[in-house]
Amino acid sequence: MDQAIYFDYAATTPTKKEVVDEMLPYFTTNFGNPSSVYSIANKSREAVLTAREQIAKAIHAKDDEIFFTSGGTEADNWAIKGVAENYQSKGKHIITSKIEHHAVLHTCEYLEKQGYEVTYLEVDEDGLISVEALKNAIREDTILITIMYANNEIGTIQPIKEIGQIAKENGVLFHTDAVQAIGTEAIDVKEYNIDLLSMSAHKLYGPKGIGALYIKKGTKMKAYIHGGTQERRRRAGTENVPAIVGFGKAIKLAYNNREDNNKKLITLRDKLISEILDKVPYSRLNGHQTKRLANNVNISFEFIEGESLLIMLDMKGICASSGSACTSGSLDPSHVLMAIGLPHEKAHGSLRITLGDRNTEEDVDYLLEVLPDIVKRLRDMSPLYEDFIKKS
Amino acid sequence: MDQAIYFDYAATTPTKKEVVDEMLPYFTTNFGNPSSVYSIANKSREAVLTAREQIAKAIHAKDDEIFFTSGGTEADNWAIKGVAENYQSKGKHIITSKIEHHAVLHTCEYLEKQGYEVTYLEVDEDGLISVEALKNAIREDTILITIMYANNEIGTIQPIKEIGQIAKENGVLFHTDAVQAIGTEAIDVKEYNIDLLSMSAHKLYGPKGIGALYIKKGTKMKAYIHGGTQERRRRAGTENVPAIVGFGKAIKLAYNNREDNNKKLITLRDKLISEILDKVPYSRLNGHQTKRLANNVNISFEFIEGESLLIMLDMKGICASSGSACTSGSLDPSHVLMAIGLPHEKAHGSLRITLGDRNTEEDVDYLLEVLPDIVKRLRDMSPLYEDFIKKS
Amino acid sequence: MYTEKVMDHFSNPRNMGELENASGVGTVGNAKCGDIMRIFLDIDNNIVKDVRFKTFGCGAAVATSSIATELVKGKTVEDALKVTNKAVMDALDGLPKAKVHCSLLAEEAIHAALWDYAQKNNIEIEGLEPPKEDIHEHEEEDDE
Ligand SMILES: Cc1ncc(COP(=O)(O)O)c(C=O)c1O
Ligand SMILES: Cc1ncc(COP(=O)(O)O)c(C=O)c1O
Ligand code: FES
Ligand code: FES
Repeated sequence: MDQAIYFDYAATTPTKKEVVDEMLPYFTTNFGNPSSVYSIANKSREAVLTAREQIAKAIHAKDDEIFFTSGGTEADNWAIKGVAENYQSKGKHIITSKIEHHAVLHTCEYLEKQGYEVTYLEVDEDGLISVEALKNAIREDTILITIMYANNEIGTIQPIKEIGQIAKENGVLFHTDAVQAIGTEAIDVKEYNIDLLSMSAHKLYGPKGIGALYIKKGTKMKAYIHGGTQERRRRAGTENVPAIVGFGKAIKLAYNNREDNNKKLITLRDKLISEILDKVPYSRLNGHQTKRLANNVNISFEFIEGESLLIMLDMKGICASSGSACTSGSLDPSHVLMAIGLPHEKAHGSLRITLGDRNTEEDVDYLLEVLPDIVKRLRDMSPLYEDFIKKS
Repeated sequence: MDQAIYFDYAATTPTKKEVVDEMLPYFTTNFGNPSSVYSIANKSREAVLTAREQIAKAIHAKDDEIFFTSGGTEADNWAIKGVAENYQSKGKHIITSKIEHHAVLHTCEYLEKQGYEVTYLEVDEDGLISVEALKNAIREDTILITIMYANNEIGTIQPIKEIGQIAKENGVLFHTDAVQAIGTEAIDVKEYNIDLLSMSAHKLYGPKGIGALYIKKGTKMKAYIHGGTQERRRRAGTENVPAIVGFGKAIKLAYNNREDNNKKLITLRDKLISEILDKVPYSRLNGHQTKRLANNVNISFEFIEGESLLIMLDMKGICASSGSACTSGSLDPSHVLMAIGLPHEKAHGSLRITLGDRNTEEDVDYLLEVLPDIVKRLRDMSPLYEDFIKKS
Repeated sequence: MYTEKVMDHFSNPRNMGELENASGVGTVGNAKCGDIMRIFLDIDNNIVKDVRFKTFGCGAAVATSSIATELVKGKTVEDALKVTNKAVMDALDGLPKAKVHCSLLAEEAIHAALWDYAQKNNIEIEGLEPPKEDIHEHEEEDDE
């Protein structure tokens, strides 16, 4: 990617070279359909088995609890619509939070139109749900709690273990969208009482277009995409063998080096946070200080707008992201920043920096060098800032 | 794939080297998320646009009528469930055929459980539906005709233009599963009045895990997979950029060389058909003689069972497929072979050979050399053949 | 998919063919799901002296027939009766889950041939039941 410094690993990651190399033979040489009888298809079949094992191991699941999907979005759709459909005789109430990814939120909204009831839990100013509020929200007809593991914008990590405990005690299924957590967090689906968990490979240096849903043994879940008998009749469609192989390899690499990687990320993250807050007035950190993904920095700068900030950073060769409405493709700024209580203007002026394997301390220093000037330039342009200065 | 001769191109194709080469930069270099603001994501965005154009051009559609999916199965699910959901106020009746792919049939069966009514049209002994029967099946409340372009087992090509005409005259939407036809057949969605058309890249030397649904402008179709705003809000999930690029390249290559490729395939196909029928007694061709995919050979051998045949061929280094129950993973032999009127035992003894770019005349000669002996050996082992010989 | 043993018995089936004037012949299976197995037994002095098979079925069906003939050859009628589908599978180092039913066919075919022998000779073999009509179904994997 030219000379640009990539700081948007939460949007997507480059596929690691070792991962691509592992995938390549499955495009042109071992390309057989795993469902075929002849022996050359054994290689595809075995490759899928190996990847399934690698993924299961990473989250302490059993191999036959892993079902491949086309990504995190499909996994979320399947988990939620699947429980809704297969447990509707028990009830039609679902609990989620206000800061879920759209793959969860829009699926819940879709279900509301189908006659389901959804409770959207509030979060506090750090982005944490309240376990008390969760307990109170559970009803006789609650069939599912779906709360994300860690938030993609502000990096806040939810009290997953407590949520799993509450779900279990109340006989309610627990789904978690772990798309952002997987690869950096230590996840144990058994210990945490997770019934369903969504993953996506392209967030952990694997390929795009492949994900998985963990489905705890014994959960009633029928296919969401109907057709052939693949994935033990639960997900039809010719298996995406190269991508599955890449997913397996990527997750293995991630968990083999998790602690070292995280140490490095956290150092860079904390340096960025403290120095930005220090160097730029009227800025604040979004998300929890410690219950936070190792690679996430999210800071709001008052009086400026995110898209303009991103373009100026881009002109300096820096790739980042924002919760501004102008970048969101929708009318409103980030629903996550609104939910943690930011007023519109502050939500607009947010900057998300998500770190990854290619980032160095020099990258961070460079960002720290150019950012304060850019913010200043935009503030000088801002009528809001003018008003503020005049008032004070 | 070692030295094996691959004759199962209808199951999946190897990804062409040129296609893989085109994909590679999008894994590690131009890996940006197309939804991002910064300029390095332009490359991903533009690559997706180009592929969309290439695909649209191949079927004479407009760019904004192409929506990427994770494969042919998802496209079929979306097309059928989408029409069902979005047109239910008009009616709940769907017409399909008995020889559709399971991605269509099982989706229709699912909808039957949801209160829809489905008419499964019979086919004649060549696998063709009757347009008269189709006309008669249309009712006031019919919302969709879904008939496959060409069959994956017996290669029969349906009278798509007539079906489109009938659908149009009756104000009913027409979906066609063109997964097997695309790449070898000349398809014009406008001329044929097709409203929805499913495609899958891995059947035309593109990668697995990517497909598309053509949705004619003006068709009411909401998202089936909910989440982000990708694919103009109709298909959520981070775009699978490398696979999309590969799909575009593959379809372009296929249509640039379609006529030459087909000529070669048809020569090999017709040689195989005539010589097998000639050399092996008690054998018959399945599917239509001329309204047939350029690369499809499907022959039944009485008194023998398909899986054993496939294993023996495999031991000779030949990869092929069968409609036998023992290979189908389900209770019955191929529903397609049953629908064209084969009795169970004959359906069991079917062999499908599907040709592709790596096949040569020598491959065909080799198959013709080993096949008759293998059939003979299996017949010597067969109690059914014993009974037949004793009776006659 | 298959073990080496299965492939060996598939590619070099033992005792394939017919026996003229067999003491007992048993045919089991159901053309509907693809499998028909026929076993010919030559029994002399209560000992299986010779055995042949013919099979219409998958690789596993052929291999199980082949190994079953080896397992019963030379055994007494009583011991031949004890050749179960599990013994057949073990002798083949296992079968894929979806193919377990094919090994049942071998057990049933032997029983049917023994039954035929018993009928022809008007004797009763302890523990032998008359062959069932449809001996098995392909079990579908349940999705919990
Ligand atoms: C928390 C979260 N959930 C779901 C998704 C969707 O994943 P995918 O784009 O692989 O469908 C994403 C990323 O886009 C995410 O960050
Ligand atoms: C006619 C037909 N429709 C649909 C499909 C499903 O496509 P995919 O495996 O890409 O999901 C296939 C191939 O498996 C097919 O041959
Ligand atoms: S100001 Fe232009 S999109 Fe917000
Ligand atoms: S004989 Fe049909 S599966 Fe074994």
